[in-house]
Amino acid sequence: MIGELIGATIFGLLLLGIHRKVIARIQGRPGPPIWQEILHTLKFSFKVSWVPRTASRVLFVGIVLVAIAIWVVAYLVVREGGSLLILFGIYMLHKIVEHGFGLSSGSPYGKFGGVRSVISAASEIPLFVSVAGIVLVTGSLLISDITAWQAVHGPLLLALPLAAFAMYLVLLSKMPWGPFSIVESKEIVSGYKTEHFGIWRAGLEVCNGLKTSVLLYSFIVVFLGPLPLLWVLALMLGIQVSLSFACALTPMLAPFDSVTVQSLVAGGLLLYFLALGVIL
Amino acid sequence: MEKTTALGIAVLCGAAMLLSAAGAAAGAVPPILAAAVLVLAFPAGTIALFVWWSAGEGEEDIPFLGY
Amino acid sequence: MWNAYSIGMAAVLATGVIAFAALALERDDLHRLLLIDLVEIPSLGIIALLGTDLAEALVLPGLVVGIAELLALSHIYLLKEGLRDRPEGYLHIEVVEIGHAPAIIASLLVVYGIILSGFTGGGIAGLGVVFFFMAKGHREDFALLEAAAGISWGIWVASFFVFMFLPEYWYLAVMGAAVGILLKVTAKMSLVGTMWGKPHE
Amino acid sequence: MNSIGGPPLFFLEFGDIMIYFSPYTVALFLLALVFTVLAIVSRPENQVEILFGTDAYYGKEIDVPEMRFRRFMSIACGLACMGAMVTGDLFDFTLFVSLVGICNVGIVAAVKTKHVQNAAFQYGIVALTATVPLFGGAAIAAATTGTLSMIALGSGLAGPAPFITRAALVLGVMGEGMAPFYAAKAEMFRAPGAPYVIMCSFSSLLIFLRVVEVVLTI
Repeated sequence: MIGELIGATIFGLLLLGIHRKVIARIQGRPGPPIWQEILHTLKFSFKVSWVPRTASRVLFVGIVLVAIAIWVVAYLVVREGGSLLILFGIYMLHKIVEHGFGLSSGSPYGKFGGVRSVISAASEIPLFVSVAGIVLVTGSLLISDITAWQAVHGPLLLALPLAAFAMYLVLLSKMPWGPFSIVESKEIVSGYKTEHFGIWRAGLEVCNGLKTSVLLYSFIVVFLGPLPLLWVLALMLGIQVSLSFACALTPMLAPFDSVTVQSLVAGGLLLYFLALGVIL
Repeated sequence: MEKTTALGIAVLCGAAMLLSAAGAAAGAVPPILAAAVLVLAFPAGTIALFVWWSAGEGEEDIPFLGY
Repeated sequence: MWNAYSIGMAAVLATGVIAFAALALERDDLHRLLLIDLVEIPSLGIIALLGTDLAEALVLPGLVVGIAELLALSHIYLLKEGLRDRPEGYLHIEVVEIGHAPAIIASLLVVYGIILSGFTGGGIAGLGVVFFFMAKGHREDFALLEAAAGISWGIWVASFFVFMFLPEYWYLAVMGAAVGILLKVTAKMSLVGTMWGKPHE
Repeated sequence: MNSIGGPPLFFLEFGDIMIYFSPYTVALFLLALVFTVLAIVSRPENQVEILFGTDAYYGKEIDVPEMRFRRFMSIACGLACMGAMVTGDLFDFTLFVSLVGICNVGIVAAVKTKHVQNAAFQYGIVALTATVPLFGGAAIAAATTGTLSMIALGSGLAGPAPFITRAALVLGVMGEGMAPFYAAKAEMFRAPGAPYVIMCSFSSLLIFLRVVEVVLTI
C-alpha cells in the first residue's frame, strides 16, 4: 500500500504538471516541463527550513502532517470501498486545513488566504446535496455498494448526470489556477501557502499530489464504475485535461462572484434533488 | 531536531508501514490497524525524511534567521 | 387527524411564528435579547407536548442550555455596550429593620420547607433564607453557601449511584436524594440576588 | 443505516444512552480529537498587520487571560464536538450541537473589541434561535415515532422520522454552526489565536458533516 500511495502522489504531481503545461499551451506560452511539479517538491524538500517567529509553532508544523494524513485516509476509503460521506467530509476538511495553514503563520497574506478558503467552503457545502441524489438512486453510500450497483445498472453518470456535474464543479474548485481558486489568487501573494516554505511546502506539495489523484480517482470510481488500471489512468488524464481547459478558458472570479456562482448551482441542485426525492 | 533523530523517525515509520502491510497481507494484523498505522506513519515519515535530507551538517554559514 | 397533539402543536407553532416575527422586526439589541427568551418558549412547548416522563427529562436540559446561552449573551451585551455591572449610587429606601421579626419569619419558612422536602421544600426554605439575609444586609458567607451546595449535590449524585449499583438500598438512596436536593435548592435559592452588591473579596 | 456511514464497529451503552462508532463517526471523532489536542498544545501566533496603503506593519500582542479563556472555550468546543460526533441519541445530538454553538460564540466574544463584541452578539442571537428548530425537531421525532435512538429510527423498527424533523435539524445546525456562513466577516479573524479560530470553523464543519449522516439515517 505504501508503494501505491507514493505512486499516487507522484502521478498526482505529474497531472498537476500536465495541468500547467496545458494551460500554458492554450495561453500561447511554452510552459514548464510536465514533471515540473515533481521537481518542485524535491527542490523544496532540500531547502533549509525553519518556522517563522510569529507563527504558532505546533499548529504550523502539525497542520502539514494533518494535511497529508487526511488524504491518506481518503485514499484508503476509495481503495477499500468505504463510505462516500467520509470522502466528502475530507473534501470539506481540506478547506479547514488550508485555513489552518493560512492562520498559523501570522502573516496577513496567509490570513486572507485562510479566510477565503472558509468562504469557499461555505459555498461548497451545499454541493454535497448530490449525496442525497446518490442515496436516492443506489440506496447506499458505500463506494463498494455503488460500484456493485453500477456493475448491474451501468455507470451512475448516466443515471445522475447532474450529481456528476456537481462533483465536477467540486473538482474544478479544487484545481489550482481555476475560476474558483480564490484561495491562491495573486493579489494575496501565495494565499495560505505564503509562509510555508522549505520542507513544509514540500509536505504541502505531497498532499496536493495525493489530493489530485484521489479526487480524480474517486470521481471515476463513483460515476463510471470499476475499470482496469490503465483505463483509470487514461481517464484521470482525460478529466485532468478537460479541467485544464476549463481553467485556462475562464478568468478567475472575484471572491464574491465565485461564492455566488457556486451557491446558485448548489441551490438549483437542491431543488432538483428535492423534486427527484418526491418523484422516486 | 538532530539529523540522526529525523533519520530514525523516518526509518521507524517506514518499517512500521512495511511490517503492518505485510502483517495485514498475511492476516496477522487486522486491516483497520494496518490502515491506522499507514495514516499515522506516512505523513510523519515523509516529513522526517525531508527533515533528514535538508538538515544541515553543522558546517554551513548561519542562514538568514528571519524577521 | 386533529387530536390533542396536533392542536397543541398548532398553538405552539403559532406562538413560534409570533415570537420569530417579533424578533425579525425588532432592531434594538436589548429588546432582541428579551425577545429571545420568548423564542425559547415554543421549543420547550414542543418538547412538553410529548406529554410523557421523557418530556420532563428533556425540558430540563433544554431549559439549562437556553438559560446558559441567555446569560452568555447578556454578558456580551453588557461588555459591548460598556455597561457597568452595578449602580454607582444607592437610594436608601430599605424598610426592613434589623430585628427579631425577620429571623422568626425566616425560621418558620425554613421549617415549613423541611416538612415539605424535595424541590418545592427547597424553594420555600430558600425563600426563608433569602428573606433572612435581605433583612440582615449583605453579610452572607458565600464560601459557606457554596460548600453546602456542593456537598449536597455530592449527596444527590451519590444517591443515584446507589440506585444504579446497589438497588436493594433504595430507601436510603431516596432519603439521600431528597435531603440533597433540599439543601442544594435551599443554598442556591439563597444566593439569588446576592451577586448584586459590593464585589466579594 | 448500515449503508450510510459504513457498518457500525461497536456500540457503547450508557444506560439508555447509546453511543455508536461507525467508520464515519470514528473518523470524525478522531479528527475532533486531533484538532482539540492541537488547540491545547499550540500557542497563538503573533499576527502581523499591514497598515493599509503603506509599507508599515505592526505585530499584535496577545493578552494572556484572553488567550486562556479562548483556549478553554476551544477545548469545551472540541469536547462538545466529539460528543456530537458519536452520540446515537437524537436529543443528545441537539444538546451537543447547541453547546458547540455557545462555545463558538464564546471563542469569538472573548476578544474585547467593539466590532468583535457586536458580531458575537449577533452570532449569539442566531445560535439561540437555532435551538428552537433543533430541540423541536428532536421532540417531534420522539412524539411521532416514540424513540430518540438513531439506531432504532434507522433500522426501520420505529419507522422513519417525519420529513419536518430532518428539515428542522438541518436548519438548527445551520444556525449553530455559524462559522462558514459568517466567515466573510472580518471580525472573526481580527483577533490573533489561530488554533481557536480554527476550532470555531472546524466544529461548525463537523456538525454539518454529522447532520448529513443523521438526516440520511433517521
